[in-house]
Amino acid sequence: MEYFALIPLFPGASALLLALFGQRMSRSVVSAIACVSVFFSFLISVGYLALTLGIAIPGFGALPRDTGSLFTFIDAGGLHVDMAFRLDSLSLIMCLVVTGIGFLIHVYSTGYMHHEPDFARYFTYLNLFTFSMLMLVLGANLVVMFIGWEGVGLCSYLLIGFWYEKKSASDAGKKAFIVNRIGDAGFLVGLMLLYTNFGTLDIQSILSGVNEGYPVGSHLLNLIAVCLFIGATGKSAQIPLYIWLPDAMEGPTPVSALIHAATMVTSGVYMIARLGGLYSKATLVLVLIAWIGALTAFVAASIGLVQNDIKRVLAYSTVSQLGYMFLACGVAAYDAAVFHLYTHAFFKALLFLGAGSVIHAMSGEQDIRKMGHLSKKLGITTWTFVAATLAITGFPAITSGFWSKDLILERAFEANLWLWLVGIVTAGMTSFYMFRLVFMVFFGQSRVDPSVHPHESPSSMTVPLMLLAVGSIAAGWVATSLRRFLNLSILGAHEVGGGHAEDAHAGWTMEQLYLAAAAFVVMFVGLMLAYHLYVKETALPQRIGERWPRLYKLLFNKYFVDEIYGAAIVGPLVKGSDRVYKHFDLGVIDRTLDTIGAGALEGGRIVSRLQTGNIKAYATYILAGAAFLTALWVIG
Amino acid sequence: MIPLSWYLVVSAVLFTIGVVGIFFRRDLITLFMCIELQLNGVNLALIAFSRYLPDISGQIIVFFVITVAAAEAAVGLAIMIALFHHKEHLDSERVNLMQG
Amino acid sequence: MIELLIIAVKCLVVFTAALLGVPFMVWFERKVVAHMQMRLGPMYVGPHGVLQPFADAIKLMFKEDFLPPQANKVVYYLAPVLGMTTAVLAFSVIPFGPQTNLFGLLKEPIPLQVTDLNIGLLIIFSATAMGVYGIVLAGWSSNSKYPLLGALRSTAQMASYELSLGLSTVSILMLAGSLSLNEIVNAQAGLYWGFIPRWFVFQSPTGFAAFLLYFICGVAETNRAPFDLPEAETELVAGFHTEYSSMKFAMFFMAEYVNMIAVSAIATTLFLGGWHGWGAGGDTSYGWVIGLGWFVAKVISLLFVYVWLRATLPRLRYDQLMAFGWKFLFPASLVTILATALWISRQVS
Amino acid sequence: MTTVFFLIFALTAIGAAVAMIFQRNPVYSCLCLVLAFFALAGLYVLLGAPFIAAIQIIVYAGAIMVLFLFVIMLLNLSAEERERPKRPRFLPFAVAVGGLLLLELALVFRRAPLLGMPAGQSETSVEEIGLKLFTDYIYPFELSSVLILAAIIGAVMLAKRKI
Repeated sequence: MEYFALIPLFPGASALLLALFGQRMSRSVVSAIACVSVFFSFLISVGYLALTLGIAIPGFGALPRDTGSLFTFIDAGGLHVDMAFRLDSLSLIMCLVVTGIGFLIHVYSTGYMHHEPDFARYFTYLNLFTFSMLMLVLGANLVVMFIGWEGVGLCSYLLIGFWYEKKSASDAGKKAFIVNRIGDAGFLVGLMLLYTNFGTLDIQSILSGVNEGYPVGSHLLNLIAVCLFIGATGKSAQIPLYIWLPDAMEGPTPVSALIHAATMVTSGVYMIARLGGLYSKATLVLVLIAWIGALTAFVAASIGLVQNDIKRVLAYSTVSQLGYMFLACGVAAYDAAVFHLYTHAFFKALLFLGAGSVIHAMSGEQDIRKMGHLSKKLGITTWTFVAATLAITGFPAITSGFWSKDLILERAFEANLWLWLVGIVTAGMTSFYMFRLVFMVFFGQSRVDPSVHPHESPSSMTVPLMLLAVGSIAAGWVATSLRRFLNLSILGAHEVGGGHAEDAHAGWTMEQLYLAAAAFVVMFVGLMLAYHLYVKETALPQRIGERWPRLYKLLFNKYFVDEIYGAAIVGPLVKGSDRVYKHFDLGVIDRTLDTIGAGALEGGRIVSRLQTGNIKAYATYILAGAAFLTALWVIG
Repeated sequence: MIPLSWYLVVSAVLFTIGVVGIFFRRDLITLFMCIELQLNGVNLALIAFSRYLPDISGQIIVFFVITVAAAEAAVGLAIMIALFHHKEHLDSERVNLMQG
Repeated sequence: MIELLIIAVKCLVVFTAALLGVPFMVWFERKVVAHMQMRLGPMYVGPHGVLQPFADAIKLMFKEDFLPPQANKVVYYLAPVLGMTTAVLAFSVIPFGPQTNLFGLLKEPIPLQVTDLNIGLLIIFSATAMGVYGIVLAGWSSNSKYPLLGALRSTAQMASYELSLGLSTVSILMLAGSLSLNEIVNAQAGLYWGFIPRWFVFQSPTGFAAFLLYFICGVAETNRAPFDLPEAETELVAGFHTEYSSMKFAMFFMAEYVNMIAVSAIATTLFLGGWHGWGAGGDTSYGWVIGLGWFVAKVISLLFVYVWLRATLPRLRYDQLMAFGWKFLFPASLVTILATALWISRQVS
Repeated sequence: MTTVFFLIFALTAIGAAVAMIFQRNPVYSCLCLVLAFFALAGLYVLLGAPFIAAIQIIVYAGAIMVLFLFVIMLLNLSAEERERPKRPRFLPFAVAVGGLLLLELALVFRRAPLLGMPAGQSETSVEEIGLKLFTDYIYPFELSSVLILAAIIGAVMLAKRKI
């Protein structure tokens, strides 16, 4: 019995239950069902983790574990797809992140969404998302993974547009959905290429096929890899498809925390890590991934410098951090990428939830210029938020972000100096805008509207904050063993013990120390700069903005990317579609169909003259037919 | 001894008379009678075959044909009565309610 | 050749007998009804008026033969002939007595039956079924309102009662296992415990019910009281034969009485053991006389019941008649069949 | 002897059938058809099927045709209306197709093997038919009862103006 097949089942069943009967349940029942189902999944994941750590639990065996075919999902021609799950170290870590953080966010949501009238619908979507994400993570073949991939996209759309009465929210939902579709098209093409060349979509078979039959740098692998990567850029908000993520902040804040920070947006990274064996041989694409990651990290961070909406800053920081992960993927440091994914899940979830707490306290206000000095009123929120900020900025030694980000920079340095340079500059900018946020929201002078009376959030919100704060700090302490554990899956068992997995064990080299020091210096500079600008001399930022108005405008307007897309892609597309609609749809398709319809009508009118209603006419037809048939028989 | 074909010829002639009658006559009752005549033409062929093959099944089929004809007559005449109440005539060429 | 001659003679004898039965029946009816009504009935023509029917016949023959002006001539003439023919037809298959060589007149014994067909009963039904044509055509061809209404009534009535009539005889078929009237009669030979005859009336518990049903239907089929709706004087003048006069009327009149005799004869054959009775002559040379005697006696008893009914019961209303036929007789005869089947299956097992 | 009877019955049947379609008066048509049915019953007897012959007379002549006659009288249908010009729209077609059909049937029968009457074949008894009907043809038999029930209900529904 493979109990881990139950992991996606619990949230799925819960989603079904809530979808069917949620409207008639009380809020406490809805939240209980939603939270408990995810918690069960988390417990099972923990059970498997415990097993892996050497604690035997009856019924749980060693990793990796395959369910085999639960049932045949598709059997058409040569295509045979089973519903099958695979649990190895990589997917186990992902499961833990999704269910663990997911559970905390569910609990948080019960407090945050308490006044929401459509309570059951929200939790239906949230559970459905958890289910889809777990399908994505656990899928033993790419079709199951793709189901989850599309499922999380759907849930993302539904949750961004949760307040669909608001036009900006429904627009943002549509934007996310459409942009994701573009990426998914690439992903699908990749799947088809894989199927035509490997004859299967089972991940393990593909990886062993790649391992045996293809040289490093093979064109086919490059092609497949780039197609799948296009899917990843859509899902994980990388250049050029990152534009939907900042807008996704229109959804409820816990959704932003779960979907658009901790889990779904990392699925691209997960996918590349899962297919690491394939990507390692697609050398050309790796370089592309590395540069796109680095560029995304830089661009997003630079935009984040000047944003004033608390959630938008966090959104750009998410994009930026995802860029780091792709940078790591690009230098084939999949373990580092997933490690950063893992730590990032804690502190970014925490940041969003903290922001949610702030927004909750400010009665919906999101502009940081109208905040300040909230540390007095929101003690727990402040300190947890600061902890998360330290983690994301990579405060040395004690925070989880330090370990993961440092690892990425170190790998980047090994691969390419320029990549490292971009990364380190981005780290500085991250430090600056994050501390800018902290100082503007929690410290300095209060700019709060007198009519607003901030108050600390209920315990259902603060408890998850505190738990996540602990995680944000402590999650990095297991770096070495975690990476070794991850490499079991990513590199395959035979490679563990050699290569990079070993060096962390061997202690710090001088080079690593220098790199860490450089990162710290950059972070510290960012911190001090933020302190100076937003606590000491608060008028200065204004002047800087006026000093370089063009740069400020460029950054503030996010490099005008939306406008460029609008002018370059959306506009022509709309115009072209309109033209196609007018000329092709109306002119060709509609006219063809109209002609066919009119022809049928006219034909019917002609034929219906045969239907005279006169019995004798009918008898004539019958008789003629009988005579004809008899004649045929006589002649034949 | 009478050969089978004699019976078949009579059968065919009766059937054909029924067919011609359908075109020749106008009122529905007579048309209906022509149909009965056609049925009987077929019945004769069936009985003749049943005798000459020999296979009793032919007679059974005729038995069923007569049964069905009785049912058909009941319903058909009921329709005609209803139609007559509605139209005051039974002229087949003036009854074209089903005209397309 | 001799066979053909014998058949011809038989036909002639039966036909004459049937026709001669009519005047007797007319006289019998008038006398019985009269006595039941405390009257004397015809007394002047012949002793106790026995010759009265012949006087009536002579009167009818000399009456004006009237043809209604708008009448449909061919059919008008055809109708009474049809009625008479179908009435007599039934006698062609009824066995009147055992085989005989007529006191040694013939070398081979002949059956006292015109012909013994193995579908004899069906022939009778055919004749009954055709009987309706005479009435219908008479009513229609007179081109007159009352006859037409009378004819329509009688068509509906006869078609309705014919069903129950046929069904009531099915139990006899099941008991006898044959459609041949000769075999049916033979199946009723003998006595139970030396004194109860093995007639079908006594052979099964359902026999008597079937007999009653048959006789009621028979009365209705012959349009006799209390089912004489087609000729209800008070409503339809004289029904379908209102416009008929003289010999043509006489033929309808005769047909009705022949039909009564036929129904009684069939009932005798099917239910009352035909010519079997106590102390029939067996193989003796005069046995056929006794058998014939039994047969005639039974028929006359049934005819007496006919007259008795007429003298006793009032006429039914038309809707009562239909309701009685469809809602009582029809289901009852079905139940009788079912009961007979159960009875037979119990006997067999 | 049989041949004579055959000729009598066959010619009567055909003659009555022809008369039926040429009679203007529906009552005469009906009577002609009855006559044709009688002749056919005679043919059935010649073919050794007395049971079917009896059924033919009882059901066809005695019930179905009476029903026809009944309806004709009930609706008081006289001869076809004479004032309307007779438009033999279908008459040429009728003759052509009828002739064609007859020709075709003749061809077919000419091709059929000329079976002689099998020797020693007596007429079919009612018992045989009954056995066959209640064994091999039991399902059609039961089905026909359903058909008749449906016909009864249908006829009542149609003919009654108010249930």
